[in-house]
Amino acid sequence: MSSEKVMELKGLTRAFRIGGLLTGTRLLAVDDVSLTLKAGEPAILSIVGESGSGKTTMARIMLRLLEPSGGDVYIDGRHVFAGADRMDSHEFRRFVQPIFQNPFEAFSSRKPVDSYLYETALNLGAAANRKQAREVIASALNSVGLDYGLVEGKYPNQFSGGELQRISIARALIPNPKLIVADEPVSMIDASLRMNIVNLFLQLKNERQVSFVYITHDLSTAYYVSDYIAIMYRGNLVELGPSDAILTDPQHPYTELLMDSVPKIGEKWDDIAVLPDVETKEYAVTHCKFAARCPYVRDICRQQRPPLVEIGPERQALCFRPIDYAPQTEREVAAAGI
Amino acid sequence: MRFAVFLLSRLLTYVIVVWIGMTAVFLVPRLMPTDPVSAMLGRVMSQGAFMEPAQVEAIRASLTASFGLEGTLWEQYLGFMRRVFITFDFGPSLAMFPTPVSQLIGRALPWSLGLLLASTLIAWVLGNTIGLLAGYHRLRAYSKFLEGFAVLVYPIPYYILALIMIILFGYVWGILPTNFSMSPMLKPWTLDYVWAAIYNSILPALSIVIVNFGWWFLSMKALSSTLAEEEYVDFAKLKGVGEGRIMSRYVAQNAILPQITMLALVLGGVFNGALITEILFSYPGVGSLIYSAVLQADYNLLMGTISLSILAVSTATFVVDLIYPFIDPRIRYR
Amino acid sequence: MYTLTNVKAYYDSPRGPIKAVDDVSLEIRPNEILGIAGESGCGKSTLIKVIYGHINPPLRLVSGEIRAEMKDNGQVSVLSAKDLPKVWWEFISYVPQASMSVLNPVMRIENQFFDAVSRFHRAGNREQIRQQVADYLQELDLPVEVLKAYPHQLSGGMRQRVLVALATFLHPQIILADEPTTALDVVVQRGILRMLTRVQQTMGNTLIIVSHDMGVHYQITHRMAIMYAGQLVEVGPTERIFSAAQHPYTEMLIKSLPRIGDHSAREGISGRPPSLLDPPPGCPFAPRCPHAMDICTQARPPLVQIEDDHLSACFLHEEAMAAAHAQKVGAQS
Amino acid sequence: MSKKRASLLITLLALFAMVFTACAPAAPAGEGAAPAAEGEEPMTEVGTPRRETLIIDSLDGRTSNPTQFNPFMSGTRFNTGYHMLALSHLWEMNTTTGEQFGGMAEDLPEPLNDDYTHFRIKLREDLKWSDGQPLTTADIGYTIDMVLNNPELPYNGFLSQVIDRYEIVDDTTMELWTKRSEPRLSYTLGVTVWGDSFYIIPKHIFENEDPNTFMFYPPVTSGPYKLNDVDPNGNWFLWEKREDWQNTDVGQVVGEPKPKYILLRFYGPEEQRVLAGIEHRLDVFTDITPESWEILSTENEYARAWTETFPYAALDDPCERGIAFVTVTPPYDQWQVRWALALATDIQRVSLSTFAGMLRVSPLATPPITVLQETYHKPMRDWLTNEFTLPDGYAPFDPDFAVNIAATLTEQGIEDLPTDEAALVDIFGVGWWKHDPDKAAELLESVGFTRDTQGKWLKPDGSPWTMTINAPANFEVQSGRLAYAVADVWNQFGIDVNVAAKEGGSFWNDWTMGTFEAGSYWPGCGVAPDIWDNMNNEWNSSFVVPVGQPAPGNSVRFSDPEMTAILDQIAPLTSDDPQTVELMKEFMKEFVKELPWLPMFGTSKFVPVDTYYWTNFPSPDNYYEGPWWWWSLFKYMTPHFEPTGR
Amino acid sequence: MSKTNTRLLLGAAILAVIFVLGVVMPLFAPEDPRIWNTQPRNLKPSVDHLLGTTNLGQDTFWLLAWSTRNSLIIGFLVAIAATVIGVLAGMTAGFVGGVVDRVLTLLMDVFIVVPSLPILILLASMLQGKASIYLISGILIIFNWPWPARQSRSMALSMREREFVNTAWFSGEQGWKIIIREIFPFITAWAFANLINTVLVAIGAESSLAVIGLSSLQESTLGTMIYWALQHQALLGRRWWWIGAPVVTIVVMFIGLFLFSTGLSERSAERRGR
Repeated sequence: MSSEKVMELKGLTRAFRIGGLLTGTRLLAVDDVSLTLKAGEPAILSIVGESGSGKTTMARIMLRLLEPSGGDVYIDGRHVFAGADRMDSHEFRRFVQPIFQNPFEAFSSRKPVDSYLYETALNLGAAANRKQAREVIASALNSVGLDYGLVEGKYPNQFSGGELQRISIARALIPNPKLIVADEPVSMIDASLRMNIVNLFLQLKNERQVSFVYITHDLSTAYYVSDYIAIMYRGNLVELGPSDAILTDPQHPYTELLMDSVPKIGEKWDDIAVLPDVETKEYAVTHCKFAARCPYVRDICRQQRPPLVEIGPERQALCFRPIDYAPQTEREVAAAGI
Repeated sequence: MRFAVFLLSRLLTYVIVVWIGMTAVFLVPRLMPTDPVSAMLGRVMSQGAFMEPAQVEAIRASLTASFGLEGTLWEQYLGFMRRVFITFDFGPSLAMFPTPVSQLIGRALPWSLGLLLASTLIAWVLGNTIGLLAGYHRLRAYSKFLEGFAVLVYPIPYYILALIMIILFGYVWGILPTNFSMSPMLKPWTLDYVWAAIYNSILPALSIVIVNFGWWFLSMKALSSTLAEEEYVDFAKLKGVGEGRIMSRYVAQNAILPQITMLALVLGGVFNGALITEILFSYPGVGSLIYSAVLQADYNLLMGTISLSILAVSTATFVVDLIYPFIDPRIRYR
Repeated sequence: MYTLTNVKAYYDSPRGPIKAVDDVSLEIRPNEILGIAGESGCGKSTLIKVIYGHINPPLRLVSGEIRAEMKDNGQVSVLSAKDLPKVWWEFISYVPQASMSVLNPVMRIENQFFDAVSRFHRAGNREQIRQQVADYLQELDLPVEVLKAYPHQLSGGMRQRVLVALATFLHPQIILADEPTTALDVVVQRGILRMLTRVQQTMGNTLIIVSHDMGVHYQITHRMAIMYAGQLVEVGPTERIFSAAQHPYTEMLIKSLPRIGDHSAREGISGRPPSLLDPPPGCPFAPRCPHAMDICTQARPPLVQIEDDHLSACFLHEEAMAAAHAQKVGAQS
Repeated sequence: MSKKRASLLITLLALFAMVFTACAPAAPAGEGAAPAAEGEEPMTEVGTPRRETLIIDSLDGRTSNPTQFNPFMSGTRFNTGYHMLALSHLWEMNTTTGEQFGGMAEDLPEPLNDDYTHFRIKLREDLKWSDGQPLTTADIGYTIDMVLNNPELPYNGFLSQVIDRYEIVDDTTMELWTKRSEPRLSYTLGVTVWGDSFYIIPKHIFENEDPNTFMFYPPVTSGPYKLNDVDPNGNWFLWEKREDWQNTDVGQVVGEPKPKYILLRFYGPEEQRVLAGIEHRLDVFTDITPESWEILSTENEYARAWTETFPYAALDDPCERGIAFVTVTPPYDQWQVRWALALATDIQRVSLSTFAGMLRVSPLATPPITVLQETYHKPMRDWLTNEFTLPDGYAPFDPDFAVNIAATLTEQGIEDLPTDEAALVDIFGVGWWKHDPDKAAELLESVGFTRDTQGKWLKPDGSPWTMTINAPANFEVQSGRLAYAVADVWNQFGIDVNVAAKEGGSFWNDWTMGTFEAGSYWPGCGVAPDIWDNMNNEWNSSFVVPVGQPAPGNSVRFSDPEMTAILDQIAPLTSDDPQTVELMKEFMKEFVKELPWLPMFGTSKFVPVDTYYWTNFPSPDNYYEGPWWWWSLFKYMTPHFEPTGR
Repeated sequence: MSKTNTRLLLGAAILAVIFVLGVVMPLFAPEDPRIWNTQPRNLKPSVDHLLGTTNLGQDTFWLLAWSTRNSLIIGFLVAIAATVIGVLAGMTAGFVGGVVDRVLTLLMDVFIVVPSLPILILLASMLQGKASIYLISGILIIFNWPWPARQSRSMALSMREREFVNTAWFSGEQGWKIIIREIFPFITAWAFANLINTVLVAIGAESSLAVIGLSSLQESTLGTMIYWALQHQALLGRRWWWIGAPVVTIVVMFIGLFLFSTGLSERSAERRGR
């Protein structure tokens, strides 16, 4: 591996226009996010946030399906979108593979599912001919607990969602990628079967040395599976750190709220949560986007944008509270080192 | 402000579309093998008069001048565009020289408009209402029967359908006039005059209604039977909302959107007149004007009528785009 | 107040009946929150339909009895399944899944509101109803402006709160909520669940909530029914279900959930639920059950009382074994 | 479900079939359709008493500019009754004899010199315009001045070529000098066939107007009728008899017109016109198909065709139909090719396909109308049969056409056909060229044509012989059908023939420009024994211009010195000179040698009338005029019509 | 399930009959039925002449078979060409985007806005000389491609967003392969339905042109058959077998195509539902 970083995001920004050509408002779906996933030990990084937090936009940028409006994305230390050392698409696809949210959407209903497996194996250099490909595929299916014979020649509607998602993962494994970006891979899957998929990630991380970016709104599976967690809110990365640290000691008030809201077993809710009324407004504010809902809010939160504060080893939070609401004169752009 | 920008860009497309359409209108008749001047000469000479070649050329020049066909194609084009966009004057009709085209259209247009507006709207309302019922009750027998009827009537060539109606209504039963005639006793726009106009238009209108009904019915039925399966319709049932209200507010209001778009297009087409209807019922509308323009290679008249319908249809689509957000709250000016 | 006795409700399909609700008996009590849990395709949504009395082809009530007691001004009338549509919204109401598609996209919220409630407001014209609705929304901390809005102008959470308000406006005695928070974020979900429980507490009526999320059940329900392949496999107080689940399926369901702060390995339930068209003979869970015995593939375990108010259907319980045996003997003699 | 659906469809189909057959036996009682109740005066749709109104089919269809009556504007319509009833001419022609007589003029023009360039014209006394003003030579003078002084008027070109100057002697006398010798001045400025463009206009109205823009509405008329009202939509024109009809040429020549009102009415396509006829809403038809006549005759017992028996049509229309070629375009520039096409034509089949055999054949360049058939066809029949041969001695003429087609028709169930040959020749014509494909093939092969394996003809250069026949679309139904019928037989013969149905504009454009191969045109016209005017126009080689330039005459662009020489020989002769006809026969002999166009049939016009309200229409038994309702001469028929009193 | 099959089967059966009539029967025609006066005129239907003879001495049944064949040729030629051109243009616009998209979209809009009938009449009258059925088809194609183009453009735009397209990209597939293997299978079903509709539109348009005498009148199509029958007053003259044959054939053909296409769409809807 040539680089120390499997993946790096620098000041990543993505704006969408809503409304007319000249008058539309700009919506920052991803607002100045920096993140690094180090090489060496494979890791699972969870990006957690509610819908509209920008996590899916980020996933699509990491997968090259969307171009950023600002900032850079590096995979294996090389530019993804621009630059002389730009990774070509062939290399990119051997290095990074996706798992999509809806397994039924991820495969065309008009094609046998295994055709994707063959295409992947033959196109991305995992196999030289169909016979070899068959072996590669069979082994990939094996690692996700499926038998080639059960998959061969079948169409997506002949599988359950869980099975399809496994096939999806098997396909992603075929080129032996270093990074798999999984965008809400279990949200369409029955709760009782989710753990099977999530456990696969853990297993593959260890067996196949694959790193994962696991994008989810489900904090409990994120905690269960990941080494690092990034919490997103309205396009901002509000908190980042090792999963244990974040969950035992959340620093951002939003992380707290999120954790409180997970319906846990063995611990009942007491208080009443504050729900936002009009969500889109928050994208446009220049101060802290969480200020309106924050129980610890002070005046400064409504005036300034909070800095990304280093609060510990590999930990950052986008909040004034850890620095005692000290106003920032110069904004520190902290490159998070994980 | 957002609206203004939308309006502006939409207006630009509108103008470009109209411009391209008009240019085509200008060019197509000029590609016709017929030269109206020669045609006129031919007609004069076929009636027995004969002339020396020099004389023929003299007449040719004077006809060319009086028909506004002088100059290069480009000069004619500029003149044409000026006329279309600035004065909307298409010059004199060639076959009915020197009656101005605008006057001919002006005389024919009210008839076409009256006939087609009324019959189109009636067909639209009927087709959509019955189509809605049939689509909502798509499993019931009457729905299938109506669909069968529509499928059966819709493909009958219009000419045949109209002739059958003429024979039945005008001849076998003798209850409706089979072609257009207004008595000179009637003063324009008195009650009797209007009544006579309506009476004269019943049969052509009915034939249009029957044919269009099939189309509206079939499309509405398809739309509403899909919509009847929407979750919000189900939920409305669970809310205990009455069937009538479900049909009107939940199914119809959603199904009607594409139908309104189509209606606008069709209403724009009203300016074309109804060609075959008008020929068959000797109805004095734009359709028969277009037909006679083609028969007589009447450039100016052709360009006038076709320009009018291009303008009308593109204006109709333009207007639909503008009013659509009022009909469908989900749509914003993009 | 509302009982289902041996209810079978099947969908007719060309390939035979789909046994979505297969011999379910359930008692629904006043002033409780009853949770119905199970994987997708286990028939829980159909059960809700049956309870609601929304039984239209191809769904068919094959056998069994539905008996509801409706209290109206102190009088009690008894309703059967086919009477229910007449008292929808007034006696029994329904909160659908929080999807965009349950609301008519081209109608303002208030009109959709009125459609449901106006026919029951004997006293009062439109203006008065509007006022009452507005007051009620305020009571539930909802902005009154939503009434003027179109569905697409509201967030998913807001839409769902409006639907809850809609369903509870007439103070029905039973509220059915079918996956009311699926596809919503946890924070919003929490708010909505709070709202539902608050309403239930104030009105003292019955809330039946269907969810595949055991966490949700744990948080708000009083009693739970676990459904599998069209049958109830366990019914009991929520506390007891979570502390001492009796059925292996329930147990696995609970165990499959990760908990924050607990990194121990968790396993999902392997295999997939059986087809309702052609369920396996015997216990439908047997193919996936780690404790499956021979008998499980031959006979269907009856739902038997294990403890006070706690029922389970599994041959691991002696009571069940005995009951099955008795049945068999009875059949032989 | 499936059975239900299928049975539903079958029921609906049956229903449709019923509707369909319901309209087939549409045969209401002929009289029942009369519009009025018992005892009540029947009224027309325009509010005139039906028994005082004659309703005539409008030939031109709907008129979009119904209030344009300035006769010198190019877009003015005349078949709306205008020139039939309201415009008098100086000279008119009797359609039964083909002789001209004075209309507004007292007599034919009196030549004052031997060159025929100076004439005296005398008007009738007491002529008046419909507004009561006297109609005098001043009006004629004004008309000439106005046309000559306004070069934009389309008629200017012609008139300025003819008229040099005039002098008014008194109110009824004037003298006229022409620019060229005009032995037939009454032909040039008077009516021969349909009408004439020399319309006299009222000076007192026009002198205050710009003739280029003046619409002349309502028109002040010189004929016996004046305009009562028009449909603003152009579907009808109501003409009313002038109180002072004595002050018109018709009143003075024939007498009082009988119908108080004449309604020119356009009912729409042919189906509609036939239906109107069945319901007695139309008294005079202008031009329908034999099929329509068949329907009309069975549904309306009062309907009368021109002849009471087969062929029902009037056969004396003054232009004959056939296939014309541009004779400078190969391969039609060779007489062998033209003759081969003639011999490849099964004329009987063409006749049956075109008008079910109700046609009179003509091998000559002049129409086989009664007058001309007696003058040319019959006298030349012997020559055609016994003397005329192709250069190789082949005798192409078949005199037995009439007998043969009569036999075929009898076989098909046509009754009442005469049996003697002379009578059959009167109906079907003197004969035509043989149908001899072998001889045709021989002629073609003699000029290098070959046949491919499938029997298709190849041109001498080896390319397939394809031919496009121009045909009028939606007008002149006989010519249209003839084109298809000929294409049908020539296709059989192995030529790839394709019919181009052309709208009026491009049809005539092709004709004058010579931009066609073959066409169903009618360059053979004539009404009186002196057909020089027509023949000269069509065949004088001095009119030949290159293809692509408008031809002033001779549109087939045929140059033959002998034919032109004969025509030039006839030119200075007067009509009544016996040499005229004799020389014309020589011309015909030259013509058949070359066959520069292929005449086939005289024109059969189905011009039935309904005798329910009006009678005494002209007929072969009552032959005071020909049935040319749309001609200028119609006004001279109006005094003959009699109301039935119904 | 049963319902769909009924529709589909009934539609297919009707189409099969039409197909036999229009494609197979002409092969057995004893003579070219277009040629006039080969038979006695105006015979009523009998054993010798199943549908009688026309006023022009043609055998109506064989003429009908011949006409049906030509109408089918027009219908399918126009439908296939318009659909193919439309789909190609629409896909190009949708996938290439940018200027190409804008120009193509504008072109589609123009063709949709310009009233087709007058232009059609104009063109037909221009081409009258050589108005073979192929030229008529050509004119009809010009006016029928923009609708499928518009549709397939918007389909291309939405298909671009479909997740499995991304899966295919991550499977290492190239652009054009994605179009062929991923997008086309979805467009084909729709394109087929469009094709069937266009068949109807084309046959209908040709017959209306024919009725006013603007089609290729020497060729026999169902439209020109009606034209000649009307010209010879078959309707008023009660020669129902002549005028009725093409009309009933058009109606039946429409019903067949309608049943077939709705049956197909219902079946694919059912498939998706499963």
